[in-house]
Amino acid sequence: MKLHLYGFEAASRLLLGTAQYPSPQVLHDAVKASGAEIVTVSLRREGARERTGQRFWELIKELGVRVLPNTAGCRTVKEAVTTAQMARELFDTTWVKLEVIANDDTLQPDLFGLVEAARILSGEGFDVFPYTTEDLSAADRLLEAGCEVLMPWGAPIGSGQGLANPAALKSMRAYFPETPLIVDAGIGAPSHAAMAMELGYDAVLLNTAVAKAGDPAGMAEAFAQGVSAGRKAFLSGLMEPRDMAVPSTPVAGTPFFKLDNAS
Amino acid sequence: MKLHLYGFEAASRLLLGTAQYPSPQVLHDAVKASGAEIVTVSLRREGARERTGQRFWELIKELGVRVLPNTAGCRTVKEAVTTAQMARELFDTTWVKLEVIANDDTLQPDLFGLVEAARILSGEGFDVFPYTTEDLSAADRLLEAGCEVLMPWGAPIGSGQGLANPAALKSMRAYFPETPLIVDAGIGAPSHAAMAMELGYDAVLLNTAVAKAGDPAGMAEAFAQGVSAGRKAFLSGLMEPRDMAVPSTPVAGTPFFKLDNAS
Amino acid sequence: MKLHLYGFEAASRLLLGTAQYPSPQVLHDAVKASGAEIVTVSLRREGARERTGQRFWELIKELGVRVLPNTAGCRTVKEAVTTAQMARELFDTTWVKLEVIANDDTLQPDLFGLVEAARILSGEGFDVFPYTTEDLSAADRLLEAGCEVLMPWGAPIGSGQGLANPAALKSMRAYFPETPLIVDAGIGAPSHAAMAMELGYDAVLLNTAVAKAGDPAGMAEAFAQGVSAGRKAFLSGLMEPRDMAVPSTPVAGTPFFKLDNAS
Amino acid sequence: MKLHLYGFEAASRLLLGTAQYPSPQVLHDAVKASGAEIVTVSLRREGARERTGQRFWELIKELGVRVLPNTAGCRTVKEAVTTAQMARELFDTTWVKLEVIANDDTLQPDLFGLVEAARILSGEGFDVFPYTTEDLSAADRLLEAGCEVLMPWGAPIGSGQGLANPAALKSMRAYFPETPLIVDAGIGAPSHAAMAMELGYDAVLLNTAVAKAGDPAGMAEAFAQGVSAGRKAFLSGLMEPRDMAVPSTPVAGTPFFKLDNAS
Amino acid sequence: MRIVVNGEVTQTAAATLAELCTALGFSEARIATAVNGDFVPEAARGQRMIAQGDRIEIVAPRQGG
Amino acid sequence: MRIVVNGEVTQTAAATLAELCTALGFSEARIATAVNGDFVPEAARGQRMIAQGDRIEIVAPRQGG
Amino acid sequence: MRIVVNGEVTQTAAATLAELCTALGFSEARIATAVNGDFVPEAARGQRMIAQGDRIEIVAPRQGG
Amino acid sequence: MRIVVNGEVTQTAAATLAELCTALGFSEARIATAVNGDFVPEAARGQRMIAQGDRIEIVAPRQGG
Repeated sequence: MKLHLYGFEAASRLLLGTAQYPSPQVLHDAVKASGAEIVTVSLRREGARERTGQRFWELIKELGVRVLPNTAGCRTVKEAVTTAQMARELFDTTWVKLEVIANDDTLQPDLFGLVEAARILSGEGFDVFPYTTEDLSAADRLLEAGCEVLMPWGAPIGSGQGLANPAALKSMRAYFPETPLIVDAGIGAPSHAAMAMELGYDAVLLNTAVAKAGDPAGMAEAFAQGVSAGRKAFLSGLMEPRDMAVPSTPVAGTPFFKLDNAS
Repeated sequence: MKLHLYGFEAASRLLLGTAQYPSPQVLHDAVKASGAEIVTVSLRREGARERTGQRFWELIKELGVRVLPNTAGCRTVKEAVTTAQMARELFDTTWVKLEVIANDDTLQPDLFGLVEAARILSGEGFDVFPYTTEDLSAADRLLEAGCEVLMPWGAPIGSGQGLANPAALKSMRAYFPETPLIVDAGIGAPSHAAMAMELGYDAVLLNTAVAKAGDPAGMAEAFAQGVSAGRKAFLSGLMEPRDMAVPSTPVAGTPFFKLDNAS
Repeated sequence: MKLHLYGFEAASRLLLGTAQYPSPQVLHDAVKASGAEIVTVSLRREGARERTGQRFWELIKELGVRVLPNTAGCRTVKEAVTTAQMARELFDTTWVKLEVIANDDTLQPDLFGLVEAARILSGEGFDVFPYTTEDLSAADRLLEAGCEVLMPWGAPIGSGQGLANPAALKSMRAYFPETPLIVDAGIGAPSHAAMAMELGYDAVLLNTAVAKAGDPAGMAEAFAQGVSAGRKAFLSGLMEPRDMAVPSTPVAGTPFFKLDNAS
Repeated sequence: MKLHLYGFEAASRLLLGTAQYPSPQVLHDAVKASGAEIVTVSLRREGARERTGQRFWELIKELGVRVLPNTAGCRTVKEAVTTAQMARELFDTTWVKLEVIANDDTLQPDLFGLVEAARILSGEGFDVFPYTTEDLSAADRLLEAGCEVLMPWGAPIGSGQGLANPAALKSMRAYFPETPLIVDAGIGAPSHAAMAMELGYDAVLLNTAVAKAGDPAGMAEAFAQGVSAGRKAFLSGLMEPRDMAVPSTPVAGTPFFKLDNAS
Repeated sequence: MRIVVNGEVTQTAAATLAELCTALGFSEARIATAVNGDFVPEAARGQRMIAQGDRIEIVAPRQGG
Repeated sequence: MRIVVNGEVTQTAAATLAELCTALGFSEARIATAVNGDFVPEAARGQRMIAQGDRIEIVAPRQGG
Repeated sequence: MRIVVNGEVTQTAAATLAELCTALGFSEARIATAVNGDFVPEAARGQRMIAQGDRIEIVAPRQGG
Repeated sequence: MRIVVNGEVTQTAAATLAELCTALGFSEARIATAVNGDFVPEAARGQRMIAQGDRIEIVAPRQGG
C-alpha cells in the first residue's frame, strides 16, 4: 500500500533533505540511491553574481522528484508565512514543511506559532507539513487548522540520537490511527528509521545522517532498506517482547532427557 | 564483501532458525523470503511410526541451504559432545552450533562447559559455532579452543528484547576486530538486527521473531532488509550522535535575518 | 538552600499526593514519613449524608501541611478556571496545581488550554503551578502568563515509568536555570526521583508510587531519601560518565609488574 | 535487617573505595560522611624513603572501619593468589576482594581465572569477595568454590554508566535469592545505586563517583541516602510500571461531569 | 422547580442558592458552589436566585494527586 | 535612495521592485521577493513602488533539510 | 531383555544395535544412535552388542533455532 | 649480588630476605614480601636465602577501589 500525502502517492516512505552534502554530485547520487520521491529544500538570499540558487534549481529539476520547501530558520509566524508564500512562487508548489523554531539549542518547534501559521497557510490553500513534537494537544489543533499530515520529531534536528521518546510516539500513533505521521529529525541510523516504521509511522524524513555519512549514497541506500524493513515488519505483525527466555528448538524429544534433569 | 565462516562464503548475513513455524510450507516460504543460506536445525528422538524426522529432512533438502545443527537443550559437556557427534553423522556436516545451557529461565550458556566442549569438538575436527555471551574471557578461550566464529547473545533466547547490553557488544567487536561475530538470540525486530550490524557485527541469527510473526515470510523479508541496511550503514560510516541540535538547512542567507534576532 | 515557591520556603523537596491510600491512617503516616510540607488535594461533589469531604478536611488540617489543590479531570479552560475559583474558597489558598487534560489515555496536558487558563488565573491573583510537559514553547508562555513555577511530567500520570525523556528534561533545566522546576507525574521509584534531582530539578511531586506501595509509609520515607540523595549529588558535582573503564586503584607500583605485561 | 558478610554484620549497605581522593583529609571526611563500615584498599610496592604505605595505614586505622583488600591489577591466578596472601598478612584479615582482570579497556573479570583463584584462596581459608559479572555459570562455580558473596559489576570500573544490563542483574537476583549480592563498579550517581537496591541487591560498592565528585564528602552522603532509599523501597514493595496513564485523583464526583464528555 | 445538583435531577422550593444549600443540609459544611459553570462565592449565595433547569455544583475537599 | 537589500544597505535609482530586480541583474533569475516583511508576487513587482529605507528580500532556491 | 529406548522401557530380542534398529523399523531411516550416552556411528552398530538395561538413543533431524 | 627489588635492579650483600628488608630500611615498616612470585611470610624471612637474580616484591598498604 502506498503513502498518500495531500493526494500525492509515493511508493517510497523515505523523504530526504538536500542540505550538507559535500558536492552537488554526491547529493544527486544520494537522492537516487535513496529512492526518495520527495526531497526537502529551502530558500535563501540570492546574490546576483553568485547565482547559487539558480544552479541548485537546475540540479533539483534534473532529479525529477517532488520538492517540499521548508521554512527553516523562521522564529515568528510572520516570517514563516512570508517565507512560505515566497516558496510557493519559487518552487511552484502548494506544499510547505512548516517550521517555526522556539529555541536554538534544541531547534524544537514553537507549537503555538506553528498552529497559528498552519491555520493561516491552510486558509491560503497551502498543503502544510508541520514539523511538530509528539504533543497531542498541538496535533489536535494542527489537524483542526487543516493539516492532513503531521511530522513529529524523533530527537533534536541533526542530533542523530534516534527516537528520544518512543512511548510518546506510540501514543501519538494510537491517538491518530488514520493521519499520515512522518518522523522528522533526529534519525541517525537505519535502525532508528526501522524502529519508527515498526511503531506504525507512515514515513521518515531525514537529512544529516545521510549527508554527513562517510559514503552518503551508500547510507541513503541503507536508510531506504531500513525504512522498508520497518514497514514490512509492521505489516507482518511483530512478536511481543517477553521477560523470560523461551526455547526456540522443541524441548520434547531431547536426547538423554531424564526426569531427574527435567526443568 | 561476503561473509566467511569456516571457509564457507555467504552473501546473506542473516542466519535463520527452522523451529516454531505454523507449517512446513510457511517454513519453506520464510526461508526463501529471508534469502538465508544457512539454517539451524536440531536432532530429536525419532519414533518409527511417526517418522517426523524423515519428513523434516526431505523439506530441508529441498531448500538447498547449508544446515547448522545445534545442541539445544544440552546441559552438560558430555550431552553436548555426543549430540554433536550424532548431528555430524545425521546431517553430514562438521558444523555445529554449540549450546551448553546453564539456566532454564534465561537459557544462557554455561561458559565453562561451553569452552570445554568446544575444545573437545574442535579436536575432533568440528567447526564450532559457540552460542556464548559478550564475555571477553570466555571469548578468548573459545578462540584458543579452535573456534573461528563467535555467537554472543543479544538477549535471552526467544525474548525478542533486542540488544540488552550494546556497550558490551561494542567492546567485544573492538576486542575482536577480525573474528566473525554473529549476534544470536534475543532479536525481536528488524531494527534490532540493523543495530547489531551497525555495531559492526558480521551477521545475525534468529528464529522466533520470524516464526511467530503474523506473516513469517513477510517478516523474514523484513529482517533480510534490516540486516542489509545495518551492514550498508556500517560500511558507509555512521554519523556520531550529538547532544545538541544542529541546523541541517544552511543558516547563512536566512531571509528577514537581522543582527538583533541573531542567536 | 531551601526551595522557594511563590514566597513559601520549604526544606523538603518532595511534594506528595493524598489520593489512593488504603486508609486515612495510612495517608497520615505516609505524609508524616515523607517529610512533605506540601500535599496536593482536589475537590469533588459532596453528598450531604456522606459528608466525605468534611472528614477529609479534618484529616488534612491535622497534618499541618500546606495544601496545593489541583484541577484534576478538567478538560476545558472554563472547567479549570471555575474549579480553581472554588478551590481557592474551599482551601483558603491562592495556590493551584493547574491541570487541563488533553487526552484520557496519556492524561497529558492540553498545552494551549493550560496557557490560557494560567493567564486568566494569574490575572485573578492565583499562584499557578502548571502541570505541563518539557515543551519549551509552552514553558515560555506559562512564564509570560505569570507562572513562577513549572511542573513538567516525567511520564504519564500513574504509569510509574520514571523519566521518559531525560534529554528533554535536561534541555528544559538548561533553558530555565532560575525558574523552580518540579517533576510531576510518572515517578515510580526513588531512583527515578533521585535522577530528576540529579538533573538539577528543584523538587519532585508524586502520589501513586507511594499510595500503591506495599508499605506506603516506608515508601514515603524511601522517596524522601531518594529526593535528598539526588539533590545532594547535584550540589556535590556528579562525575561525567565515561565510555571506557578507568582503574580506580592506582596502577603505579602494582607488584609483579613487568614491562612485558604492561598495557 | 542488617547485611551479613562472612559473619560480619553491617548496618550500612554502602561499601566505599579509598582511591583517587584529592587528599587524605578528603578521604577521611568522605568515609565518615558515607557511613561505610567497610572500605576497599590495595597493596603496592613500597619505597623505603617515601614510606607512603605506612602513612596510609595510619589513616585507615584512625577510620576504625573494616578493610577489604583487593587484588586490583592482577591478570593471572598466580599474581592474584600471591597478592591475596600478602594482603592477608599486611592487613591482618582473611577478607579479599578478588580481581582477576581479563582486559584493560573494560577491566572486566577473567571469569575462568577468577573461579580458579577463588577455589585456591577459599581452600586457604580466605573469605573471598569475587569481582565478577552477572554471568550465572560463573556465579554457580564461585559458590561451589566457597564464595559466600558475589560482586557483579554494574558497568565497567570507573565508567559511571550505572547498570548496563538491568535485566541480567534481575535474573541474577532471582537465581540467587539467598546469596549476598553486591553491585561493584560502574555506579556513577545515587540514582544508579538506588536502582541496584530496588532490584533487591544487598549492597553497593563504589569509589570513583565519590572520589572524583566536586565535593566528595557531600557525594558520599548522597550515596548513603541513595542506597538507603533503594533498600527501603525494595522492602516497601514498589509499584509495577504501567503502559498507560491512570488518574491518581478520584474520577468519581468530578464537577461539571456530564455523560457527553465522559471518557 | 426542577434543577440539577451535582449531576442529579432534584426538586427544590429554595429561591436562592443559600436556601438550597441549607435545605440540602450543607449549612455548616465546608463547601464551594457553582451555578451553570460559574463560581458563586459563599458571600453571594444569598443573592443568587435559582431558576428552573439550573445546573448546580456543590463541592468539598477530597484526596488529590 | 538608500534601501536595504538582503540585509545590506544599497543605493538605488529604481522606482519599482521590478526595476530594482532588473538593475540588480535578476531579470531572468528564478527568485521570489518581499518588501518590509510582506511577500510581493512576481506579477506585482512592476506596481510595487520603492521608498527610502525599504527592507527588501530577494531569495532563490537552496538546499534544505 | 529389558532396555530403555528414547527414554521408554522396551523389550527386545535384538543382539546388536543394528538388529534393534531394524526390529524397530528404522532400516532405511536417516537416524543417529547413542548407547549409554556414547555416540555409536552407523558403521559400528553391527558390532555393538546390547545388554540388559542399556539406555539407547535413536534420533533424527528436527526443527531447531 | 644483583637482584631485582620492586622491579628495579639492586645490588645487595644481604644473605636473607630479613637482612635485605633491614638493609633497605624496612625494619619496623608494615610490609609484606614475595620472592620470585611466591609469598614469603614475615616469620619466614629470616630463613629465606637470597640468590643472584631473585625478583623480590616488598609491598605496603595503599588506596584501593
